[in-house]
Amino acid sequence: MSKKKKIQDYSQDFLKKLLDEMLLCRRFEELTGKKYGLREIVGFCHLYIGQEAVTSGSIGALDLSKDYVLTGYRDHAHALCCGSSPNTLMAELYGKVTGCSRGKGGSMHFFDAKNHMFGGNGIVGGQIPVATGVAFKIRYNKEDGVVLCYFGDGAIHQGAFHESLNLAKIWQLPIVYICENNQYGMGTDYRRVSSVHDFSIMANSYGLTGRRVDNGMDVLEVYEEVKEAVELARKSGEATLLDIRTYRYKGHSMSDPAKYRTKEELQEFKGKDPILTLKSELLEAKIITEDEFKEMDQKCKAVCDAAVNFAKESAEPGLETMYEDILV
Amino acid sequence: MSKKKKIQDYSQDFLKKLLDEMLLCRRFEELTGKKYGLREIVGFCHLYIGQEAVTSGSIGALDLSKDYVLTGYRDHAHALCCGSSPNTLMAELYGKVTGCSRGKGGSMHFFDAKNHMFGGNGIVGGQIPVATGVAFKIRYNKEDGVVLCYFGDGAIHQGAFHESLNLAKIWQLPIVYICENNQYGMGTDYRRVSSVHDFSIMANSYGLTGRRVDNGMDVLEVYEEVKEAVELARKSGEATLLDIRTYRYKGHSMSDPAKYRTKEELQEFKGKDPILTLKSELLEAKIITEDEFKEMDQKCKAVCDAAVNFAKESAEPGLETMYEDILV
Amino acid sequence: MPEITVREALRQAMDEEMARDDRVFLMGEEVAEYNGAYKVSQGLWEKYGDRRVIDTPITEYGFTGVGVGAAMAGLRPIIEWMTYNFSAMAYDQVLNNAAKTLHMSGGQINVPIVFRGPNGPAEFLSSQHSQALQSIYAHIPGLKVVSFSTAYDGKGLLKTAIRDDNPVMFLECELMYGWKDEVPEEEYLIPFGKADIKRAGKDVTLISYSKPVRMVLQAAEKLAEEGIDAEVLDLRSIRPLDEESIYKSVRKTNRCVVIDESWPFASVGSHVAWLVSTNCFDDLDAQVEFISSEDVPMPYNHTLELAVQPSVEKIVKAAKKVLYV
Amino acid sequence: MPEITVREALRQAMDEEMARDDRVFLMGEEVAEYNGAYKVSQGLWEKYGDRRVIDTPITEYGFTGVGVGAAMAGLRPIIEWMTYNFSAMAYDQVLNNAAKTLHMSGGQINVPIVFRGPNGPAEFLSSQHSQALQSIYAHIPGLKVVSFSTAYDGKGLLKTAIRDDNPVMFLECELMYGWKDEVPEEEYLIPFGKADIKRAGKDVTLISYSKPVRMVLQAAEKLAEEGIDAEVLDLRSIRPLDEESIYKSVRKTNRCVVIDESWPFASVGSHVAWLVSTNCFDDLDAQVEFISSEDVPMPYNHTLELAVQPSVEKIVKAAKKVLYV
Ligand SMILES: Cc1ncc(C[n+]2csc(CCOP(=O)(O)OP(=O)(O)O)c2C)c(N)n1
Ligand SMILES: Cc1ncc(C[n+]2csc(CCOP(=O)(O)OP(=O)(O)O)c2C)c(N)n1
Ligand SMILES: [Mg+2]
Ligand SMILES: [Mg+2]
Repeated sequence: MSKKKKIQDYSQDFLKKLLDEMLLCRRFEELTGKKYGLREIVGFCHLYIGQEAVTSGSIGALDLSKDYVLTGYRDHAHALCCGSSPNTLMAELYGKVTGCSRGKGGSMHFFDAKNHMFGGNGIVGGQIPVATGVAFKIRYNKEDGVVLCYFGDGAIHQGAFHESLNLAKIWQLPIVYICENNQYGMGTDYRRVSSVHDFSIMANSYGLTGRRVDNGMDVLEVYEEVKEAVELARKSGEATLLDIRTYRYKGHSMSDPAKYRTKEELQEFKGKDPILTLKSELLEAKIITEDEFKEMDQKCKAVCDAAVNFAKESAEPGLETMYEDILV
Repeated sequence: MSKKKKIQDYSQDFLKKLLDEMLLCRRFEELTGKKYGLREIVGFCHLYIGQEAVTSGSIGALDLSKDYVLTGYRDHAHALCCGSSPNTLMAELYGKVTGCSRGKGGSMHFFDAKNHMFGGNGIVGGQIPVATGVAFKIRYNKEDGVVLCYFGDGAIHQGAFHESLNLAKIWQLPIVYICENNQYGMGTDYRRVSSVHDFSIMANSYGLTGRRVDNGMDVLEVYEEVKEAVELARKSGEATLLDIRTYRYKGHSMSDPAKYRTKEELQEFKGKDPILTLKSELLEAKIITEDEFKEMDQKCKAVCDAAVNFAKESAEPGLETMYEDILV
Repeated sequence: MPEITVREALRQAMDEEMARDDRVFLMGEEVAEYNGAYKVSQGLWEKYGDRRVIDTPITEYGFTGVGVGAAMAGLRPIIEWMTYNFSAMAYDQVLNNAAKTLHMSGGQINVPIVFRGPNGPAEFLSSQHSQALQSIYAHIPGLKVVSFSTAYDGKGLLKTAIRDDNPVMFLECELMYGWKDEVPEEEYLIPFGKADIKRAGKDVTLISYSKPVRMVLQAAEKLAEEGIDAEVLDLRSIRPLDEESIYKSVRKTNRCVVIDESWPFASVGSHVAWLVSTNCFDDLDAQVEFISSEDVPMPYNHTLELAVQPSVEKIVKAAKKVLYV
Repeated sequence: MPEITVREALRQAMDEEMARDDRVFLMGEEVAEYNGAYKVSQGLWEKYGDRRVIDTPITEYGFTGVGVGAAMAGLRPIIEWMTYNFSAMAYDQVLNNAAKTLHMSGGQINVPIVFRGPNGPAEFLSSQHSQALQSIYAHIPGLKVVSFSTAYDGKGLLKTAIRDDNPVMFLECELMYGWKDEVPEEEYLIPFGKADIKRAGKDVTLISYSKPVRMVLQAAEKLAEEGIDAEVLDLRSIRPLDEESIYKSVRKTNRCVVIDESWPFASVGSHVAWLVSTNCFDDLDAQVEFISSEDVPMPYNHTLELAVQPSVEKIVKAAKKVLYV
């Protein structure tokens, strides 16, 4: 059952911000993909294209002065939505010393401590207890924050998930567990490796609320569901598990031809594209015009081009930095 | 809802076997405790006294020519019910070369490969995937067997549990997961560290059947529940999770004074003692007489005394055995 | 003899052993329908089907333990970790069950299992995905630990691993999968515990294993140009270690450099360097040198990444140092 | 100065640091209401309550990761593993998060956390419960690894560990908790990276750390009866390692034995033995000897259990060997 309100019930600024942010994520990653093809960017690189509604809708429900975000290796959009500078992110992809992680982390390890983006973890499931620990700090300090912890449909089977939800419940930790269910863990259809196909029921094992968000391609659906969960966590320290259905248009990483799925399936989801969906709603409600959208898009592209320039012009880390950032 | 049949509906031999077996376990461990007090037996030693209905009732539902048993470190009764010789078990506790594990394993590592008792694991939760692997072998070889995998109320929170149940479901492995819920993990009341207090609901996360067995002190209750689960596994390769309520009369291990629980609670469970319960049922149904019971008990005690003599008279392993049993 | 890739050689080894013994099966993430993350199991699922080539969920602890249990019960699992980096999730199962069940059961139950997957740095993967973790396994009694530097050795050693009745840690390298060399069509096995002289020489012994061996051979060529005749010893199996061959070589050359791409501290490399130091004390004309990766997590930046690892230059320099030239 | 037990010294260290800094908390299995499986945290729960002394479910992976996250966010957790044997469940969190977050974040986020608990064999516990696992942690850059052999050192080093801004692996020993020595009432700290000469001598350097140091001192007394004057160096911190003090001692005595209760292969002990071998090559009058535990899982039988471990006799024999007597 949709919790989405009528489009007129949202502030126009908020709606435009969501659209702008999703566009920025999309353009940033398209350019990343292009530069990867030119071998300017290298390594494991997991694009988020298609899933933008999840980060924008969920992080849109946060107050990052007190809330936190932790995720896996498919982390570009999370950092962008937390407000990280596209320049430092692109520089990170280029392995430059001006990168958010000084060229040490690359695509999988975006961090932006100031904006409460706490990574960027390459071990499937490894971030789940860590994010739970950040929520522990909030409760310990009697702060008012909430943690969003993202992981994939593949990650949910890791023991780390089970252990963390139990801890979150018994200690009443303010955290929202978001399964970004893009339906594939690498080449594996989640149905092939999952006993149940609606992960939200797993919350019952921990006395927590679980909800499945069927249309995770709709940023406002995501926003409403996450907002409710964030409010619950903030108010009562009760965690929620969300199984958000989404889709990645690209392969798992740059080297994956994604032969395990049909063109039709891909097309079906492209038909529900989060950016196009919101755009047409805003056009219809006359909140933006086609020209304004184009302008917005041009600006996003320009920001991304500038980020590439920044990255290219930045210096490589010096050899001496090899021994830095290992111990404080 | 009790599945237990009328006492007359069970074969007398079967009922007497259960009583005899529980008595043997009880006397074996009482003697173990005594010898531990004399420092003839040493190390971590976890007595099962009070929980006998669980092993006898569950292993009573097996055919050990094709079925298997794996458990944790509280493993004396499991081995005895699998038919291991009290002599070799006692010798193991004495660290003798005639012990089931040649004096290398001690109390926590009883193994009896011939009788399909596959240990005896000291790492809480570690045996759960291993037992699942034994069930994998059964399915792989298209055999007819079933595995009983035992673990405690403390162990259920380990990620190993979650990962294993998912694997058992997606691969249709013939296994019964038995949570021996004696209500304490060491000094911790399970309610203090568990989000839910009825673990059987955790089966839902894996599309499996879960059942809580409220009176795990009654060997026939346990037998019926496990029999049903074993039949299901054997027939359809569908696993079951059982949360069996039981109680240990002694502390967690020999060094635990068990101050975390009340005398009243202990008394309450002693009032439901599995041996006394079955005994009085059999007396009432005139299946045994008081004299026959005494005789049975004398025989069990004699077997245990003989086991101690065997153990004491056995040789220590020679120094050269240190380098044995490390690689085949 | 046909030249084939390491990837193909490993695939052949598994294929032949699976054909030979129905108890052998392959299990891991993406090994079946996807043909392996690095395509090492290409075609095996098609040939052997769901029963014997099995995709798992991402649950390293769970499926590693399942492998151990299946092996205890008489099967002969090959467990693929997508990379050894992820094996850290399953370390307990290896340490406490695979390596110890034979011992804890007083010899009743052995664990014939092979753990395999790429180990050590590839390229551009940063610190969680570029770790050479052999030392934390080589530390454990009850395991065998095996590596290789050619397709030929890889095939022969993997077949031996699959037939071994003990747990074997089999170390591969992503960057080696495309390397090629001659592999005979006839069946062969390579025993564990035998190091291989990859280049005979008399002036200095260069000891290495796994991927760095190729670089060590290049360094030996460089040294040859300067008139230095290096012997290159490829350890292949680390546990059991062929101490005899090591000492024989060093007693001939009286100089030794050990090269290992893992971190230095408490490593396979420093252990071998120590063994040489103490057992050839009277034969050594110079201290033993040890080239490892730098003692740092791996950076993403490629210049740093390369600088962190052993290199031909570092090896040449170390060889000259022990030769006092 | 009052004599107190190691147990009490460690408790004091935690108590003082908790009193000093509200960000410090203790988390682990049975640390609170049960006062610790080995009673190291006796009384802390009563004093500091549920907020700061926290019992966990048996989920090493989970609560270790929670500790890491809490540390990343500014708290200063002390994570107690009931024993280091169980830390194998959490190895990934230590390797891939505790040790690497500072690096992966380019210096943005440090992880001030202490992992502590008993390590190494106690008595009669068989192979899963009697492991000295420091080598698999000492291998990892990004960690500090610290041990001690007296209550005095234990207290001073644990306080330093709690104040350190990096992840620290703090190694205790069950059998040492009851050991007693003098500990001042005034506050003191012991810096990392400083080995301690526990007995000065001139004939041979005996290097050890953790529980075996006491046995090494007994061996030194035995040697003294035979006129051999041994210097006993307690490394205390393993990472960072005080190489300077090691070499200084060996350059004085020209002989060295390293004693470590872990397995030999790729161990802290063999690494130190290697460092001495190569860095004191010109100073050594004999090969370096290394006494470790035997390369086997620990048997339950006590005779075997003792035979597996280092002993006064083995140390004396090794010392005499390097002295050629
Ligand atoms: C512990 C671990 N195992 C395996 C991998 C390799 N790996 C990286 S991503 C991935 C698939 C994860 O799928 P999912 O959780 O659905 O996330 P998605 O990539 O779809 O966002 C795998 C198997 C890893 N990084 N860590
Ligand atoms: C991984 C691991 N963590 C901790 C321990 C220490 N430990 C041994 S038994 C135990 C309590 C287990 O309780 P439960 O699972 O309820 O089993 P019970 O002892 O009640 O039979 C603990 C914490 C261990 N052996 N292994
Ligand atoms: Mg996915
Ligand atoms: Mg219990």
